[in-house]
Amino acid sequence: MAIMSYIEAVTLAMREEMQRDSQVFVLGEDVGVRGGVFRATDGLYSEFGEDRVLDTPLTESAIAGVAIGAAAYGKRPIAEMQFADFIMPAINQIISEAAKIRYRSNNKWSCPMVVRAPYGGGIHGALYHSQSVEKIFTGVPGLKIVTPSTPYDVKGLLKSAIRDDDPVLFFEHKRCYRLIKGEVPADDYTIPIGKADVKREGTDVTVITYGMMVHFALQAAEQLEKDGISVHVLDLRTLVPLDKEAVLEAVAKTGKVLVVHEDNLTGGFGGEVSAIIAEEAFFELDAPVRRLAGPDVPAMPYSPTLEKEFILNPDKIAKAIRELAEF
Amino acid sequence: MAIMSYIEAVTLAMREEMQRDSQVFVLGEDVGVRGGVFRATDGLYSEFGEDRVLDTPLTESAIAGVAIGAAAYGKRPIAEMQFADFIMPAINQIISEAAKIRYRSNNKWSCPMVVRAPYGGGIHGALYHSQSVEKIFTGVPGLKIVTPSTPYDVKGLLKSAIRDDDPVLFFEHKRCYRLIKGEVPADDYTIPIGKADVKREGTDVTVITYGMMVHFALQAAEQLEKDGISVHVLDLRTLVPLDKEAVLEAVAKTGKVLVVHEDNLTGGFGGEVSAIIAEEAFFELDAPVRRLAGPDVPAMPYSPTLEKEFILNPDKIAKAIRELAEF
Amino acid sequence: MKHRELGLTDEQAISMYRYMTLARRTDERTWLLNRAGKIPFVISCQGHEAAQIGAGFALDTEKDWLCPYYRDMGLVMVMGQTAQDYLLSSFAKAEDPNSGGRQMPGHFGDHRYRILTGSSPVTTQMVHATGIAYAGKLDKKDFVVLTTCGEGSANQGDLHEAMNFAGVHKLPVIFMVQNNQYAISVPLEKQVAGGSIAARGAGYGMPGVSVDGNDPLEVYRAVKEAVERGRRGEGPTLVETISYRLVPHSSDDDDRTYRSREEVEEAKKKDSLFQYRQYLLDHGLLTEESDAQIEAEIKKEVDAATDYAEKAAYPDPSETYKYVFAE
Amino acid sequence: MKHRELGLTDEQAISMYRYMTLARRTDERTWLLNRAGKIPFVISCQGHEAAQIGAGFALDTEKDWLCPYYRDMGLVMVMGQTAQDYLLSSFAKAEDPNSGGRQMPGHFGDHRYRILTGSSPVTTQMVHATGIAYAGKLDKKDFVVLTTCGEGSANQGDLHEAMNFAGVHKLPVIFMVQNNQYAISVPLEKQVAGGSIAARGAGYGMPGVSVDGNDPLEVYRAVKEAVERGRRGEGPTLVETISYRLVPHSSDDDDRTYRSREEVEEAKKKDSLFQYRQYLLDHGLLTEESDAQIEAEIKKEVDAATDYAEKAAYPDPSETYKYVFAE
Ligand SMILES: Cc1ncc(C[n+]2csc(CCOP(=O)(O)OP(=O)(O)O)c2C)c(N)n1
Ligand SMILES: Cc1ncc(C[n+]2csc(CCOP(=O)(O)OP(=O)(O)O)c2C)c(N)n1
Ligand SMILES: [Mg+2]
Ligand SMILES: [Mg+2]
Repeated sequence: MAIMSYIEAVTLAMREEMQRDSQVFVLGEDVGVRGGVFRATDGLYSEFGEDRVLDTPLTESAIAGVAIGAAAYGKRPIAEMQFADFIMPAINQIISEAAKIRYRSNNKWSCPMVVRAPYGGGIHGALYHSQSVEKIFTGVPGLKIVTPSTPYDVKGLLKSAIRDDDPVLFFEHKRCYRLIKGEVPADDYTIPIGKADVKREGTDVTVITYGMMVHFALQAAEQLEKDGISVHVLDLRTLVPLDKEAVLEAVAKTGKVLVVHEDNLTGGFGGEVSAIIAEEAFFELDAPVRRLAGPDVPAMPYSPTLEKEFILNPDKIAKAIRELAEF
Repeated sequence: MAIMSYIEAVTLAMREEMQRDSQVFVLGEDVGVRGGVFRATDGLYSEFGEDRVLDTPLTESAIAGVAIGAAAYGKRPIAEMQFADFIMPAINQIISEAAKIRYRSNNKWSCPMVVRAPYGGGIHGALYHSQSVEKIFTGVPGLKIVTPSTPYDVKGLLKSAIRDDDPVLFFEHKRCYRLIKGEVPADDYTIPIGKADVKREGTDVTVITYGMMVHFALQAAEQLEKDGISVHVLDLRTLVPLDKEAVLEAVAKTGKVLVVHEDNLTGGFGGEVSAIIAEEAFFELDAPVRRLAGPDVPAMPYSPTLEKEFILNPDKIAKAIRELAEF
Repeated sequence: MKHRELGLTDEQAISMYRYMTLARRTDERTWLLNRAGKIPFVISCQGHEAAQIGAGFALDTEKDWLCPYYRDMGLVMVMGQTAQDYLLSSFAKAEDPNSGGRQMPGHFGDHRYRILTGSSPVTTQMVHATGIAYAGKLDKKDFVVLTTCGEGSANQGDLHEAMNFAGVHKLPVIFMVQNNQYAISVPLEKQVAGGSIAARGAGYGMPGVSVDGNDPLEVYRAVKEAVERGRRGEGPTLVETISYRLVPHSSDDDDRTYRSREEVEEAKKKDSLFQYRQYLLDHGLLTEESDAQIEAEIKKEVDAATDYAEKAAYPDPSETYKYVFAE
Repeated sequence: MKHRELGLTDEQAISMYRYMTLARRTDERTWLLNRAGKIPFVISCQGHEAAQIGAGFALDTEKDWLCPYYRDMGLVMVMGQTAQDYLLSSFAKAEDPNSGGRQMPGHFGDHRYRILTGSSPVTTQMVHATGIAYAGKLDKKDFVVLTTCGEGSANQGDLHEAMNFAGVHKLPVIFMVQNNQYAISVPLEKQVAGGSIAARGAGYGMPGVSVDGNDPLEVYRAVKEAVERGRRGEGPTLVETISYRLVPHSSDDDDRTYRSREEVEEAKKKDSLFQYRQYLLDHGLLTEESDAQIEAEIKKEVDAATDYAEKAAYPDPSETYKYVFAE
């Protein structure tokens, strides 16, 4: 099995799917000759040509809208938003159109497209190259939302997303891109959308999270092991549809739950997870469900002092776990 | 005191504020000669002229963006989105710009604007004239979000919104417009943004809700009173900033909580409320916090059979309260 | 004779008239039904028949695609839909081929005839049309895509992004803007800077053509040329048809608040049905008798359609939950 | 002499050169600092100096407004900002006047000089400019608003909505598009249908002017005319300046992947600094000596600015939480 980076797994999944299915094509800003500003589409232009690896004008609404039209026609477009922050001009197309095409046509039309977007901070990207935007979409029925944390999950989930018959938003944590490496099988495996994954077994406190925070939680768990605190880490992997069963199981494991995300606290997806636990696993709980998340300020600032203050890290997570353990 | 409809209170608040402060102006589609498709700006055009009651081109991003520019300059624009569903093309301007202007400029600039938008269903508006869109914005720090339920609250809160130094999204439930009438004092009162209101005192079950659902909850409470179930109804009025104190107080009143909204269940604002309760009032609870909301389908369909199935009503709410009471 | 010069047979010329009349009579019927309280909402094609039928006849209805807007009853009929389809939709019945009663009338979509499903937020479909055309280019097909909107909607950013995209890739899209002088209450001069939509074509390196929207033959000519350009791989065309909305914006509108009766009466003198009927009479293609027979046939058709649609079943409430995703 | 024909004094002509040189040298310094690992990010004005300084000189810096984009270092300097301001921002220090270190360099905003705070999502500022101009119209002021973006960004829907809005209301906005042939890696021909941004003016009933962006005097002429039109109440103007981005898109970019070194070398021959210097030498306004003195002064200024900025304090972490709303 090859060891590769998170972003290499993104590229590999696209390459394999493009080889497998001629209906798949990629479009976005700088995805062609340049291979993407993060190099996620590196090599695809030379392999598949400019028509299937399409450099679009700088117009996100048109990127999404063209993908929607092509998907309704029968193609399987993968649209790249250069940064998740720049998905905003495309929201009307994504929420009003992609999400509702099947429902509004009574199943006569569909929109099998993937929107890929690098999100998250910690790379000195400042307010507009660091945002977590998943919460804007998690309440929109008709969209599937995937947020993988490892190269293995990236490959398996991106393939599922491309083959899915409905629109999938595929959020890639940009700090994971080169930092997170792992084994990725060469074979054509997929991971079902909607299945969470236990990334670490534990008995004292359950952490439920996704994306880069999975790694921070695992690092926190390592730290705490020395102090005899056993941490269970559930990686949601898919936010919508949520793997409720896995969530409830993870809660039952320890009775103490910390929900973590990098996104702001208020209105973040953690509230949904926490509400579900509060409603459906109330009697399993040995302590109130706690949430740990980014502060309620607009976005991550540029200055290193401020960025550091904003962003979660293993220490902050360990501290919250410890408090819960001691509850 | 005059009895007036919800929409008359909207108009009155704007009229009084425009008389009081020459910086206030209104812009939007059909707000001028026509007085708005719902007639919310009725009479303002003739009183204040076409420059202050501005019929804009059919371009929501420009409506929001022009308001932002004017607000940054020092005006107090009130932008109308004809239907909340059509706020989508303006989201980049609202989330990337309005919400972040003060923060990103380190307090050197600000954006004192109001965006008014009629939302909600039950008027045969089908998928795109019935949506509740508040959840898209409740997680965006920098925006205040107001969702009044009565003419009295409308007047007081809209005045506060107009005088607020930051962007306020003012969501008016369109079914309330002519259906809900109430007393509105003639004097220049305001209601602080961020204060919830107990609309009914009770001891068995607490309902926390906002907008049209307040009225349904009150009707349900009436029904249940006959059966000896005493219902406490808290009207949030403002979603952001949330009146956490009032929420926790209302929880403590009964120990059993039903959070209700018309918006879809998953990712709706109810999750945030429920998560806060689960975290901060865990030991006050005699039963799991329950949420009752619209189903997780894209939006309210047109056909009367489907619309009825989708939308909440007093009976559905009464049923949920009864279940909680019997818990 | 003009139609022959354009390559249209006498039969086609009469068929155009028949479609125009069918659209008008179906439309009139929906107003009657609305005023009788039988259907909740009407949005009308009156004043647009010539533009729509003229454009429709320029298409190859066996292979070309249509991304229409809500007034396009005439166009979808040329593509294959019937008065019965329209009335099923007006009555919001389960058999409505567009949406199974989920959407308001005018929200067309029919896989049988390559009419893409549409929504309410205006102008999104212009981008989808571009995506369909791009997919066709990938597949080396020679179909064209016709997409339409009103002159108010034409100011939305989406149309510009679509025109730019289609222009860059020389896609066979015909952007047809039906300029009827008003966007609800907002007149052309407050809506369209410069007053001409056609003038915008040049900015995207495409022809921008303005035609008399009351003359089906002139519209046919312009769209036919655009179709041929498209098929030859020469790229998109912008066509603006100039006519007048003869009725209120919708059954919810009262146009007396923003335009004079004289103005409306003046416009009615140019009614395309009246003018084109005269053309056919003048050239002996129609007689008072044959016209009466057409009207009688159409009346029968519309009566039968009304009857069928009125009696048809509403969707079962359980349908509410279907088709959020593929099932 | 051209500058005198345009009404510029010799002093002004030399001052323009000084600003162009100051911008270039400050910019060069940031690259050095970046390569030395001292600042995380550079976005450059190299190749845009003539366009920016020419335009800036056409403004009344005591009353006109600016809504700039990230390359506009030259423009904000004409408005009043200094090399020190720029470097404070590059170092993300608390004293950065644009954002207190919250935003990346190039995200200008300075209340002192009526430079509106900007963001990263491109082209939103063109709409704000329109709003500011509308506010000025309400207040019967005679200022104009200059707003800028790149040719790639010019395709965003927002610019079109802004131009239409400004056109309808004859607002004194100058939409200046700095066409530097590339949007990151995407060249003009894959970006701008028709190849000319200026050609889009006619579609909004406004002049669309294309000028040599390497000639500050030609840009001055065009913008001056636009300013005068604006002040006379004749409405907006679209100005396209044609030049070339002489360096990579940003410090994160590698332009060798998408354009040849020959092409870049060719463009450098037309470098405005070089050409305009020659103009001044030819007309005896500059000598090798006076030029050396200007360079020496500027070096001192940039050295001092670097020094000051490097030593300045970062914002205190507690600043993270400030100014989400008015305090
Ligand atoms: C994005 C959006 N904003 C507002 C509306 C509400 N609306 C529906 S039709 C309409 C006017 C459209 O005018 P025009 O484009 O000229 O088309 P016409 O109805 O005249 O054919 C408006 C404002 C909408 N459907 N979508
Ligand atoms: C809405 C949005 N999408 C994408 C980006 C990322 N981005 C930043 S600059 C840029 C290219 C801009 O090109 P152009 O407008 O030609 O300006 P230039 O940099 O050449 O001056 C891109 C794609 C962005 N900032 N905003
Ligand atoms: Mg119109
Ligand atoms: Mg450029």
